Amino acid sequence: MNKKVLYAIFDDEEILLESVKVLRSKEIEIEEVYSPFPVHGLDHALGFKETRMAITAFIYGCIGLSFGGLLIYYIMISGVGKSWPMNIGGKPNFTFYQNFPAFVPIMFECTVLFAGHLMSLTYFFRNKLYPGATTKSPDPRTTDDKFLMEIIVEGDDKKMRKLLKETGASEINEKDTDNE
Amino acid sequence: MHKESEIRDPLILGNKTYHDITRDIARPVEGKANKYWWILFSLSVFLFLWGVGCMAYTIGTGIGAWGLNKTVNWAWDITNFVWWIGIGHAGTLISAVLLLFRQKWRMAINRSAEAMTIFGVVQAGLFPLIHMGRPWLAYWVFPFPNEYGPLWQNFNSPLLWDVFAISTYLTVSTVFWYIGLIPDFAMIRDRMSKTISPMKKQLYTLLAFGWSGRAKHWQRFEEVSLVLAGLATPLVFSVHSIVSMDFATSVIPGWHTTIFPPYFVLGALFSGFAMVETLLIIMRKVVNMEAYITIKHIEYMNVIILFTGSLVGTAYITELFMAWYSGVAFEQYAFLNRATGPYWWAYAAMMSCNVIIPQLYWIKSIRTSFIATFILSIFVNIGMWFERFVIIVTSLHRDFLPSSWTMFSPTFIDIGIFLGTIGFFFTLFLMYARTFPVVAQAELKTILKSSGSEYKNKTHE
Amino acid sequence: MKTTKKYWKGLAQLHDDPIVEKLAQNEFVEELPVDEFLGDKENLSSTSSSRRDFLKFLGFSTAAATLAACETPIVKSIPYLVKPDEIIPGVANYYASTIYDGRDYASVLVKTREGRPIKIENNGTCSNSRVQASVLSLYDSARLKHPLKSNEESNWRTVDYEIKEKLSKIKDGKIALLTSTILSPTIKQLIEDFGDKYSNVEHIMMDSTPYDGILDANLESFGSRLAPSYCFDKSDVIVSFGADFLANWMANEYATDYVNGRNPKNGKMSKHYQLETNLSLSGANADKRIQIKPSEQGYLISSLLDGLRGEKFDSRLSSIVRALSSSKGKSIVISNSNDKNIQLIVNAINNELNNYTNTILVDKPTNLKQGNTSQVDNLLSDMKEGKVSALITYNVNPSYSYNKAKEFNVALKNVALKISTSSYNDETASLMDYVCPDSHNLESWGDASPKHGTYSFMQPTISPLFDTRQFQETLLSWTDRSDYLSFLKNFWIAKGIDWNTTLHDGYFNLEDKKLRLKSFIDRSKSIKNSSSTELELELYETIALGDGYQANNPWLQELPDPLTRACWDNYLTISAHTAKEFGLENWNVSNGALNGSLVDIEADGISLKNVPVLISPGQAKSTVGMAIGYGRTKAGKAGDGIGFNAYPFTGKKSISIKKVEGEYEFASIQLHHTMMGRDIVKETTLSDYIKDPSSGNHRETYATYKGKLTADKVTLYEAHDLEIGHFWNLSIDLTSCIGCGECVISCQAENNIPVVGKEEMRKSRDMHWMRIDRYFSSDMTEELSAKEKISMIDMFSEMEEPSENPEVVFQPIMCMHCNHAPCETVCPVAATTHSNEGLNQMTYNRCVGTRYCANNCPYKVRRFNWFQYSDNDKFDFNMNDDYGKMVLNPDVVVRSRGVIEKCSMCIQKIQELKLNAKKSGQPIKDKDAQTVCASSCSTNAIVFGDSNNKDSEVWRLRNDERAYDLLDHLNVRPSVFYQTKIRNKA
Amino acid sequence: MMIPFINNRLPLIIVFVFIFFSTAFSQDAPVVVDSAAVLKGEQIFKANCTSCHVMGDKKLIGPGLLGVTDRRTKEWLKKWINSSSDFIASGDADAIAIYEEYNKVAMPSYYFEDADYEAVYAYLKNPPVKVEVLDTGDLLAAEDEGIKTSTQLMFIGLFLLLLVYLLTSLKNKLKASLKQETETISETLFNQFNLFISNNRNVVFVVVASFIVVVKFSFDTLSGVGVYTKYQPEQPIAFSHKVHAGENGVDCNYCHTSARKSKHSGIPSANVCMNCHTYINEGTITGTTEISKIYEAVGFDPDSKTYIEGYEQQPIKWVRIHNLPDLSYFNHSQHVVAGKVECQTCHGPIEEMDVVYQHAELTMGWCIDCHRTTEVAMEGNEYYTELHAQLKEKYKGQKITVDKIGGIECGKCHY
Repeated sequence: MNKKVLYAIFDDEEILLESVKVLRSKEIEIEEVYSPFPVHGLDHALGFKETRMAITAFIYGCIGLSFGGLLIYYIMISGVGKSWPMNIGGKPNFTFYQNFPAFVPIMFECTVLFAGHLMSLTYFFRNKLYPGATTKSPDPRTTDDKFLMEIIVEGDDKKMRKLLKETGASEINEKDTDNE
Repeated sequence: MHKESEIRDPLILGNKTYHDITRDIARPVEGKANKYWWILFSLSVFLFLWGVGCMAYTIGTGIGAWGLNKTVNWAWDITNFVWWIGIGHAGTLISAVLLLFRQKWRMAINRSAEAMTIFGVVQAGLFPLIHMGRPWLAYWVFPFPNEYGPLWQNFNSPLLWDVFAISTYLTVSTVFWYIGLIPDFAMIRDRMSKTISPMKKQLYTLLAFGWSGRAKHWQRFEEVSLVLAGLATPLVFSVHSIVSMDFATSVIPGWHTTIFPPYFVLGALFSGFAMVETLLIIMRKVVNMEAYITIKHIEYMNVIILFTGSLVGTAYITELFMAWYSGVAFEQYAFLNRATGPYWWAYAAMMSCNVIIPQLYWIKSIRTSFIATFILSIFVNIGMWFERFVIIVTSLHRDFLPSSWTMFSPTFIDIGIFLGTIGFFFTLFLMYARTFPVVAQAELKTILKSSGSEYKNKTHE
Repeated sequence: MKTTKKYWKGLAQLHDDPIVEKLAQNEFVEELPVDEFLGDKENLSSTSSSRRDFLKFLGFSTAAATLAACETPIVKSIPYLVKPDEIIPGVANYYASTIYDGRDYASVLVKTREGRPIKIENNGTCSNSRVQASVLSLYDSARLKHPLKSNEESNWRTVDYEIKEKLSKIKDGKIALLTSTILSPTIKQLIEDFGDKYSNVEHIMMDSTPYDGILDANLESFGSRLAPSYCFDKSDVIVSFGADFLANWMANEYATDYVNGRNPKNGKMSKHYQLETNLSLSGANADKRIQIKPSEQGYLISSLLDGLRGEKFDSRLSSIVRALSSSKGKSIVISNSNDKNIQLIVNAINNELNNYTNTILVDKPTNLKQGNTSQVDNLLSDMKEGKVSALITYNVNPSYSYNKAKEFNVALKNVALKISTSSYNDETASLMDYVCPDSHNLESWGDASPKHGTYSFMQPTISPLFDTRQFQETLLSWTDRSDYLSFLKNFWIAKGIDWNTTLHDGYFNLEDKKLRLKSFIDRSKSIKNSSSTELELELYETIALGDGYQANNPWLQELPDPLTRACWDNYLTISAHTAKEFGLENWNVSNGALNGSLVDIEADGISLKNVPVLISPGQAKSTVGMAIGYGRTKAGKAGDGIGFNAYPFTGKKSISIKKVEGEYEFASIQLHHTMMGRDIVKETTLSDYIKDPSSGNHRETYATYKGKLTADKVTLYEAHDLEIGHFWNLSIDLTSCIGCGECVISCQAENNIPVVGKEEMRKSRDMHWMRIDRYFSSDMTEELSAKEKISMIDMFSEMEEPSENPEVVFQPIMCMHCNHAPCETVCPVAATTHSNEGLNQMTYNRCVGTRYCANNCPYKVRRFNWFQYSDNDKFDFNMNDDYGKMVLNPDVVVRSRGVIEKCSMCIQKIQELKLNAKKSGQPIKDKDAQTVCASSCSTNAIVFGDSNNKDSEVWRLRNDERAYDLLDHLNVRPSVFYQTKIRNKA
Repeated sequence: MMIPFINNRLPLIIVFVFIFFSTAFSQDAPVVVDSAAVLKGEQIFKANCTSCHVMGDKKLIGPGLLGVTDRRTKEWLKKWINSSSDFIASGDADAIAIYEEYNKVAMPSYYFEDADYEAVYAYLKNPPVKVEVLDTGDLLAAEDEGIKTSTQLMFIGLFLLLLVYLLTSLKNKLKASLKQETETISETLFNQFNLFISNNRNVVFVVVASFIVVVKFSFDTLSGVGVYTKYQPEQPIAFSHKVHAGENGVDCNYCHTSARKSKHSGIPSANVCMNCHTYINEGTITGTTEISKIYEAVGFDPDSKTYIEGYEQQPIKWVRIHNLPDLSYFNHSQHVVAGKVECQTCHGPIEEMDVVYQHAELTMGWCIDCHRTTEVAMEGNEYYTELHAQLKEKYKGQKITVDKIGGIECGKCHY
């Protein structure tokens, strides 16, 4: 059975956007779009869901906050196990709340530290970005000035090529499937 | 695709296409360095090595190598520390705050501004380390289980707050910076040819983290940048507030002041922008970025400097007023001594450089001249250094008991270390300018059509 | 280390039990603790004295740990082969003994560890900083390590043989024995014996600062050449003409009495007038101080006599005359003049006031000054004429301290046999044929009679470190005898003294035969006013160095002068007014250090070049002062070339100075001399105090919702529990503190405080845990500025200038041990924390050295180790010297570089105290609780104790109306507090 | 997997053996008359007698006293103890015999209260029982430690290798059956390796994992720096605490006198050794070789039993085992007297060590943990009376540990 992968290349993000809209309206499945910079409204056009990065950040932040709080509480206040509360300059380390003002800065920093780093890690993880990973982009020009749309066509691709040309693709390549 | 009003001046000059941008940004990385670069680089490396020597000597013999004494236990070390931290602030501000405010003009400069931030904070980080009597035990400031009982830290100490604040600030802004860098590294990676420069190709492949510019990735990219910006903004303010608390929470008259946090943050932005200008004006020459770093950018920053400068001035006056109004003899004397005591000249330098000179920016012609800006920015840098010196030394050298009043004068080691960090800073920055995409080209491309001159002209017709 | 072999022998013999004697013969004395630190590294720690005990370098151990990673360092432990009974390794022994070096006398307790004297404590009597420091002089490696023959190393047998040989040959020539004042009855006995053995021996005593005036005057007045003893506690009015009796005048024993006579609690204080040229310690403590020129003194004294006899007198004296005549029999008038005639008038005055037998005891004279300058001068002329064929010196250094030193040195050439018994190869000794080094007080047996009828014993606390021999033994061997110990014992047992008990107590009284004294004869001749306009010089002795005998003692060199606050120097003190006349000035360089201009000084023929000038308030106009005891040339590495030798100017009144080019660098650690109108030393007058005990002790109150409260009542949060257990407090009475600085040295000895040298002191990097701030009053006050509408700026700049004749206050400052300590909260690594006993603990080995605490300390008492001060050739003082290290206190760490240190309130003593109490199962007695500053304070100004204990002295003081916290508005709740200063002025 | 199985069980087995034996012994041990008296007696004995007498058959300066009560009558002993010299003078045959036997050294006189004397006698009558199995058991346990860690790893390693071999050979069999060319083990591993690293993610994973491992490892090693537990150097004289403190029951206090008075426990000076070894010239383990070293040191002639005149004495350079860092102040008497802590608490079963080793870590954490948990010995010490009341008031019910009286404050050990 023959399944073709078409790479439609556009020179301008606006044309690309238009073409995407057209294709989507014709219920044509767009495999992937590669672009040198974030194209506004593209995600909507492609019908992506909202990303949940922000939410993860919030959760990580909460973790960080509580970590900082607990760490300090354990060390300065609790007096259990290996902790070591001391009389430092007569500061009231009897209860957490009495000494709380002094702990705000570090608890805040912990929040940011955790939120920032863990979110970034998640981002790398979800995007499968890591040192030494190789690009999946079929055409190196997509980081320069070309916008590439990847479409899988079953059976005859004439119609699709035509359509793409109409919507303004500057060139259309085909993934050569000889070695499969 | 949102449009921009015609009256706004273009932020990208010359008829640039996306590809032009790509080529221009990639040029410094691919091409050879020009002679300016080499001159500056060798100079700063020399300074750096000099500084390393002085630090080695200090650690070898003891802090006694500096000009400190029993009364003035901090002087240039912490002055430089605060100064560098302050400089660090502009970068994050530009990339974070201006991002939140959707200021397009930030895009051309945020990359370098952030680089400056990170390198600045690196310099700053050096000082708390080497100013210790026993730096080899510096790791004791981090809470980790140990066989001493275990021994923990004192979370009441502003210095410990510093440790957390600065390490957070450094790492988070580095990550922020890098996430933005990835697409641009990818761009360079894809321009490199395996055959001509395999090594470079390898390198940038590694750095690019396998970025391929998928739509979904871009979506996440934008969200992450936004959230990080959201995190970085309070972080910036917190960091310098905390640094200011090193002084504000103490009992020394002249330090024990509640207005320090806002006052320090403003001062930081003030000095930060000045340093950004200094660097950019050098950089746009050294790596030919004239088209992207325009006088418009400079002017915008000058306005900010004018604003913050005036606010800092207000803070100075407020201090004096509060001292008088408080009716506390020690407080009054501390500030009287600042202005009229043995260190009056430092105070004068601070006042003139930070309050008076920036007022020149009311004049358009000065505000929109590269040369003037460059000179003025240098002045501001000096002024802000003196501000920290004044706060630290003049408060300490005459505190409560006249019996222990002394003076401070730096040794050549003090000076050497300071120069060393400047050298180190520029070494890093110049290396960055030759190996990194100095402008966030991916972002820049998004505003090409709205703010590129050519497109603007089109719309005029 | 052969020399140290007999190490403990001397110790053991104290109890002279037969076993030890036997062992002594068995020479069971190989391998002694001394070797560990003098000898090879591997010995560096024996259990008897572990490495920790000698060099506790915490820095090393931390570093070492990381380096030596895995393999265990081999540490050898060498026990004694035979352990002396009284030595328990790690436990201190105390021995009652006596310090007398020919100048300063004190009956002391010597603290020894593993047979090493490490600290000197007062034994009931008054001592001073030089006595405290003498323990370091014991370990001075500049001391002679063996006898010398014409400056070549020799040994005792040859030296003794040859000397006896030569002495016995002497027939007609004179054998002169030139010594310091001798207190020891046995030495006097021995000298007599010596005289019997050899032909025409002459014994001459000389004091480095002569007191012939008084002695001769009393010879005329009472028919006996003596110096009376004074009861300052019994006298209501004290009038001193230049006599610095609180510091160096006569005996150093008057401070205690003086302060006892000035206790405001009794409702009365003695009224102290000081008429002097230089600002002396006594002058600083006086209630009324009048500046006079030396030449005026005689006139004023005789005018005072006139006044008392109801004739007309100098107006300046009016108040004095009034005071004196109203308190006959309860006053003292003294003068430092060395002029017999003046002293005769003084005697007349005291007789007029009928002070003899009341406050001045002629029948109980002090023996501390017996020198006779005229005899010394005769000796000199004899030497010139070659009549002297043998000269033996003991405890004197004429080539340095004799004002005719030059002539003396020349004349020495005419002396056939020259012998010195100095323990240093000093200026004199180096010119001698033989030097028979004397042992240090702490190595010697001996006895002394400081006062008529009072005696004390000297016993060795360590056997001689070097091949030295105490003078008494030397005399014995020259009279073909030996064993001074038994001689001493027999001498006293014959007098019916219980040897062991008295040796244990250290001192005893003995009813001597009464002195035969004539009733008072008045030989006074009045003196006319002969005040001249020309510049006059008055020499003085500093608190630290005295006459310069211990010039090689770095502790003393680094002890700041209580008044000028400069150290490592002597200089010309001059009043600001006179300085202006001569265009001389002092100024601060960029790092604050003090510089001054130079002058050449000249007085008939004698001159000194490039002498620095230090402007010092209180100096009388057109006079200059200069300290003797400096400018040693053969003292040792610490003392050589420090300052200038002023001895040649002794007796010279008027001098001329000439400004010369160049500037001089002082090491002054207080660069700012006035209180700037701040409420630091709270002051009041006796009359006000009697009206209201809390007068002058005004506390700022602050508005709260509970109404107006003092700072210590206001707080945001709960306090930590300091009620349970001990609560160590320290009270400092500013009225009793005379600023003598004894506590500073005592603290330095106890706490292993390093000496940092002039350069560092100059940079305000002094390491003293305890300092004594000195403030001068200023003409400008806030009231005045308010009245005269002077701007704040001018007011403050004028306040910086002290008055011409200022009131002086001393304020000892050490760590206040704040219970809300600003330093503690800011340390990132919790290296300084608070104990439940109210101590502010500094944990050196946790410190990373950010110095934040030092910045945040309002009292600036924290000291940073800028460099490695021990074992560092750059700081070549006692801690870089194998012998010098022996003085280190085993219980206190020697701090490494890069850490903060500060007063620990002698926590090692507190811990020891508690431990002993726990072990014995007894509660702590109040008197046992002592810090070294408290125990060494001769005037009892410092009181330490547990203020949770309601019947402790310190608790009473804590609740005294005079008690106040320094800088109380900061509300740091110090554990150290002060008692207001009270002056007895109208 | 058999041996590990046993390893795990070993301690249990030992415990069983132990219990069995000990009970077995305690059954046929003599019935104690008045245990209180015996204990008291033991104290008195330790305090006064141990320097010359052993509770066994060995001769020290005096004869071994095991079963002396059978040999002598109570009265006889009383007389002898009260004043042996008088007793000898009185002409008692046995007394003289002993006097002769122990080269004419009369035993010093001890005047005991009757009660005390009874106690001592009671003790002599019911000497303590040694349970030999005790040490062997411990020894086994000690070895057991070793076996666990090292060998188990070894076995696991072997097992894995075996597995690899089996699987590859299996694979080859299959390939062979499929007529594919087989490959050697090395080839397989190599291919597998290539396959593995061909995937970047694996590499990243491995890098991260190994990084974590390295960090953990270095952290552990670093925190182990300067900790010398089980440090057991060779001493110049092979002195056995087991023989002296254990078998002969010499009280620690007899040699380490200053432990109760000073911060130092004190290494006994040679003259202390000579107190006994003037007479005991032969050791149980090493015979004369080691003891003669003391004589060399002090210059003593065992034959003539006299000190050589004018002998150049050699110090005995013991190797120090417990090295506390210089920066921390430790005081023996504080712990032994005030704190009533047993020597063994820190020094371990010293009386069972032939060669002494460092028992405790001597890290700060080790000190602190003890201070956190140990109760202060306040009872019957007047110093504490008031304090104790207040503390009971403050910490109702809780036990008053050292840290509650400031025992973990920095300044208590570092100054």
